[in-house]
Amino acid sequence: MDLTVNLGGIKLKNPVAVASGTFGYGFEYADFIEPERIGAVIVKGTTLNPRPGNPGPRIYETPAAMLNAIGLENPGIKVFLREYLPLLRARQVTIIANIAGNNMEEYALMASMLQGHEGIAGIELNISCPNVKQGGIQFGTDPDTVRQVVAAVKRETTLPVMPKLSPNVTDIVAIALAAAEGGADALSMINTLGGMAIDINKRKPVLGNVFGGLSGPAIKPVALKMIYQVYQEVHLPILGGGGIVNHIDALEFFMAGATAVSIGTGNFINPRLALELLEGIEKYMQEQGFSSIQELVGIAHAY
Amino acid sequence: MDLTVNLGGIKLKNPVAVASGTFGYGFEYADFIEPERIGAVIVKGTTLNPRPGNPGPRIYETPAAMLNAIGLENPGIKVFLREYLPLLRARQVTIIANIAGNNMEEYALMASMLQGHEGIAGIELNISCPNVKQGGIQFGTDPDTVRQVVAAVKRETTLPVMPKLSPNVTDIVAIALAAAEGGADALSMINTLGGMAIDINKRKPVLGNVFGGLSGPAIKPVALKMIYQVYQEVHLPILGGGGIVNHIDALEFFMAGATAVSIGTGNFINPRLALELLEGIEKYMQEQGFSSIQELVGIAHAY
Amino acid sequence: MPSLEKARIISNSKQYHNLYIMEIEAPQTAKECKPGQFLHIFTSTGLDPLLRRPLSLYDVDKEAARISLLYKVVGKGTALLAAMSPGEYLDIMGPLGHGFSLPESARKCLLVGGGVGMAPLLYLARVLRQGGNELLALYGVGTEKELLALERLEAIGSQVQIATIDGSCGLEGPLIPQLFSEILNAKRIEFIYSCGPESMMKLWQEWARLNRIPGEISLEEYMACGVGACLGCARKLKPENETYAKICKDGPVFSLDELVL
Amino acid sequence: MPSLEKARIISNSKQYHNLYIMEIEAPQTAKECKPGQFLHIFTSTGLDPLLRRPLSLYDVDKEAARISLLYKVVGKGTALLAAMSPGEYLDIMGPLGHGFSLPESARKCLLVGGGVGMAPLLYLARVLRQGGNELLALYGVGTEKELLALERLEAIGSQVQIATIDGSCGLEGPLIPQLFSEILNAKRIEFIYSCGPESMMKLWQEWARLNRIPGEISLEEYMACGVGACLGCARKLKPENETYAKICKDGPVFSLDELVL
Ligand SMILES: Cc1cc2nc3c(=O)[nH]c(=O)nc-3n(C[C@H](O)[C@H](O)[C@H](O)COP(=O)(O)OP(=O)(O)OC[C@H]3O[C@@H](n4cnc5c(N)ncnc54)[C@H](O)[C@@H]3O)c2cc1C
Ligand SMILES: Cc1cc2nc3c(=O)[nH]c(=O)nc-3n(C[C@H](O)[C@H](O)[C@H](O)COP(=O)(O)OP(=O)(O)OC[C@H]3O[C@@H](n4cnc5c(N)ncnc54)[C@H](O)[C@@H]3O)c2cc1C
Ligand SMILES: Cc1cc2nc3c(=O)[nH]c(=O)nc-3n(C[C@H](O)[C@H](O)[C@H](O)COP(=O)(O)O)c2cc1C
Ligand SMILES: Cc1cc2nc3c(=O)[nH]c(=O)nc-3n(C[C@H](O)[C@H](O)[C@H](O)COP(=O)(O)O)c2cc1C
Ligand code: FES
Ligand code: FES
Repeated sequence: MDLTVNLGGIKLKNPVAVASGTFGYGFEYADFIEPERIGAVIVKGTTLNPRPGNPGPRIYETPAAMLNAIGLENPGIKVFLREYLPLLRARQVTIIANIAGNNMEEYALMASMLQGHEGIAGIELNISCPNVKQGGIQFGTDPDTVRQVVAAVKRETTLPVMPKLSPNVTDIVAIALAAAEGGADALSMINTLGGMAIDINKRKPVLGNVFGGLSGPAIKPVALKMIYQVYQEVHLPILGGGGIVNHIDALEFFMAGATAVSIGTGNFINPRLALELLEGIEKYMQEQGFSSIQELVGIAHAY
Repeated sequence: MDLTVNLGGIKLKNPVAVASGTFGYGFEYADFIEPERIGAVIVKGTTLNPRPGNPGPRIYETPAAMLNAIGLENPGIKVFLREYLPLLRARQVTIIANIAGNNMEEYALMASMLQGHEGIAGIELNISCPNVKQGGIQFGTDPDTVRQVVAAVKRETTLPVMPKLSPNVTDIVAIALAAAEGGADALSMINTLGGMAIDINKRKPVLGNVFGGLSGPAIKPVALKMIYQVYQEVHLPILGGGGIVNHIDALEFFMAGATAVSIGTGNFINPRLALELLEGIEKYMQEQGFSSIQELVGIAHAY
Repeated sequence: MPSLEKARIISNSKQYHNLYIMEIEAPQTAKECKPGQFLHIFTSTGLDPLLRRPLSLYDVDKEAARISLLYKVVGKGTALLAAMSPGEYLDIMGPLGHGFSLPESARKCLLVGGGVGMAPLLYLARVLRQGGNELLALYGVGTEKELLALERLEAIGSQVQIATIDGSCGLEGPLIPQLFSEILNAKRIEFIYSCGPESMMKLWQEWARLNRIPGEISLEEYMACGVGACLGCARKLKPENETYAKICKDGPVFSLDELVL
Repeated sequence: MPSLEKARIISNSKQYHNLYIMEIEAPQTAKECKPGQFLHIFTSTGLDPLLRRPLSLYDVDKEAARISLLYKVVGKGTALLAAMSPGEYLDIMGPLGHGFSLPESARKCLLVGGGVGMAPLLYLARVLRQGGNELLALYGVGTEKELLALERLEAIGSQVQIATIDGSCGLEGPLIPQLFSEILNAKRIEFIYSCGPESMMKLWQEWARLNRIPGEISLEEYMACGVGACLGCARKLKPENETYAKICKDGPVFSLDELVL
């Protein structure tokens, strides 16, 4: 059975990735799952300079979901390249870097800094982080800006570039088309939905950052719709995710049009989920007579 | 304790309403709850002409939520006025009509048809229904259109007008401001999020209409954020809802900035929820020393 | 009048594989029950699963204020139901819907129940017998052990004919008219009631039409409100109809001649 | 090495009001446990509640491969835990986190546990006693019946002094240093371990600082991953720090001098 996928030039040994920010730098969960067996580990969002992140509380559970406002805590791209990348490379983990800039120049600069480093399979462009004041989501909500930032990054790198789209937009297809025009090799969909919670005892917002990003099973229907819509209009492979917690969820994403899937919040529930998902997908394919994962992609459009 | 609220001219005996489309025409649940005791019954969305609605399946459960694609099945505004309104009026139910047009003219025409009918406390303008091909959501995603449709309706009626906003937009504040400019008396927030589900056995979308609207607890964080944002920028009272299933949820909405709350999907779980919620709110107010519900509105902004 | 009630669970146990019978004590609800109606049940311990689940009245003892449910575990909601213990309380809403019609004078009735489709037919059988009707029940399941309603059907005084897919009891094969042509020809059936897979009921509808026998069947759709408020459980009964019936309120029982399966 | 395990529940019962003790059999996990670490537990029967819940190791019997948990029902997750029965399996992940440090040579240790804050201190007491340390445990609760760990503490050979808010046992009042000044002056405490409400621990931190006694305390934050991957359980240990500690990985136990409460 063929489980490898080509995500616009990003070669994955299998179609199940773990999403940025939910799997640290690949080793935090190493007691529970071998990171090199996962289709791809998308590392925590990296910025040019180190960021301390937001004051707490940073996370909060909501019905079938969670809010997070980490605020892109990370040690900066230099530390990533110097300290984390070699460890991951040594263990032959398929690594996708995730970068977020404060402006176009920072995106471009980071892309050029990643260039030439062995072991990075591709770049996920975080233009959709709802939890930082500067950078992040405002890059992902205007088609012109999306096109420009993707193009700016593409100019600096030969690595496949995959912008990560925000669901907090009126017209996801317009954003996806702009990303394609900018030269995107693939699309990552979706990042978190904007949300918040209020502590009625303290009579104030729960999160230190007031607003946060909603992830987990609750958002799955939103993710599926956006992927389904984009699959029909944009000819780019999609890394689909949002609320996946079992292989049936994953199959929904493939059928909606995702070439590969990513697990975020699901890792917190079950750190071995990526591998269990894979088993479930293989079993389904065997039983239903599919020989390549590609045959499943977008199959729900054919009805 | 003062539980009455004034929602931009819509006078409610208490701040808990039941949301359009989830409570029929007010009598379907009458064996379980007295509709006249509810703050307001917002009746099923009404169109100018009768509509059969979408083919099934029309609903589907998702994690802590449900999808619906009813497609505005309704007998048309004339039947509403002739058959349902008198029954509701006779029982002194506080009624808010909910109207959806195929174009501006239809909205205006329906507003003029409602004019002068005793017993209607206000009009909720459905400019956010995701489940119909024409009309509905496209009126709610562009600020100019929102301003125009609200203005067109206002010209035809002396009743308070409350547009119901769609969360499927990049900038909810811009939409709310446009509604205010158009002359809205209050805002209803939020309608359902766009979503879908796929039946992996049939390998096709579950819903007959492919896409549907996501409602229920899962969407509460999204609703709270949008209400919180709009409360800060727009000086109109807000009818807040989205995922409310208990009085703690309701208190979150008041604290975020809602003047009154609406229950949608929650009615399906507990048909008596509107009254139980009210009890819970009263108890909280007593214990915490609030004498009017107004004191709670927006309190989370003061932290 | 239907009501909301917290019904005490008397017993709840696995009968075979994924088939369970639960008995509850529901004073307010039991006295209102009619065959073919259903209860709308909150099974969750959180907000997932979220909605109530409809289950038919399998059996009702109005004197004892008890209701029995026969259910098959197919997903989250029924699995949670199966995990409940005697002494716990079940959040029920009902009885809901429009049940089977009962004849004014005694008739020869045919009951055709496939699998858990027998659930609404047992209580119907009980009430029909109380009305002096003569009953023939055709009961089709996969294997003998699934014949949970058999004893009660016989005790009620219904004649029962069985079909099992694996031939472990009665005739071997699916519950289709051909399999029972002998006994059907012998009896002069005046009315047919059926519940089960739609593909099966379709064959019986054709049979009834051929033999000019009126009848009723019970349908299912995914439900939210259960009372006609959400318009979710819509179903076009005939392709040419303009409007959609609501299974929860206009049904779940429909007359055979008002619908095309 | 921590692991994922389905641990069989041996017992799970209400001790008083909303306080429960559960004992589980967890062969893989038990042998790795150190005092102060925690288990990350999936309590849900669906997707709400969604995330695992952290609970301290209350007691561990490595020979029998058993772990005890002491927990207070405060919300959905703990309520579901309380509803579980012996024989069922609990989905645990652990042991996680950085536990209490154990002295190289025997010391006079003070344990200060407020309410369920005693949970991580009992197993610590057991291990400290095995190392020959002398223990004084100050145990503060609302009322006598909440003193669940008392018997075990005494059996382990710890001296125990009690404070109850309602005066039903021991001294009357909150668990603050002033209340125990006599015995504290008599003993020459060399190290303090504490867990409980932060307002309480703050007072003990001040006391320790005044008396130049080193110590450690266990902190809580809402957690998602439990292993340092999500950066959710962040806490600035001192206002002047640039970075945030992660309670799950850098803690839950921290040295008293590295943080300002
Ligand atoms: C009026 C009525 C009476 C019923 N009586 C009985 C009964 O007596 N005994 C019994 O075992 N079952 C009965 N059913 C079916 C029962 O309601 C479903 O099996 C149950 O709701 C499934 O819930 P779940 O959470 O276990 O499964 P889910 O996880 O919700 O779904 C599992 C599968 O069941 C399907 N399903 C879910 N709800 C329904 C539904 N309402 N109708 C049809 N399919 C559904 C789903 O699409 C899915 O394929 C009845 C249904 C209706 C509408
Ligand atoms: C390392 C660690 C060890 C712990 N050990 C124990 C223990 O041994 N016994 C025990 O009874 N409790 C312990 N707790 C606290 C326990 O994790 C929470 O009480 C529990 O997660 C609440 O879950 P719930 O679903 O019942 O409540 P929820 O419905 O989630 O929330 C109820 C209340 O508890 C708060 N809460 C939820 N999770 C946490 C958390 N992780 N930390 C602090 N507050 C929280 C919520 O904000 C809310 O106010 C520990 C916490 C941590 C971080
Ligand atoms: C705690 C947390 C941290 C996250 N950090 C990042 C990040 O740094 N960069 C990024 O692009 N996405 C980040 N995300 C978004 C996830 O990668 C993922 O897109 C989102 O959670 C939706 O998927 P899920 O529902 O499977 O979690 C984060 C999500 C969570 C829950
Ligand atoms: C079955 C169903 C039908 C609905 N029909 C309408 C409608 O006709 N008009 C409308 O404005 N909103 C309609 N809505 C949206 C609800 O009024 C409400 O705004 C939404 O469900 C969010 O609230 P909730 O999460 O409490 O359900 C419908 C929702 C559901 C679930
Ligand atoms: S379930 Fe709501 S109308 Fe039938
Ligand atoms: S809970 Fe994820 S970093 Fe601590």
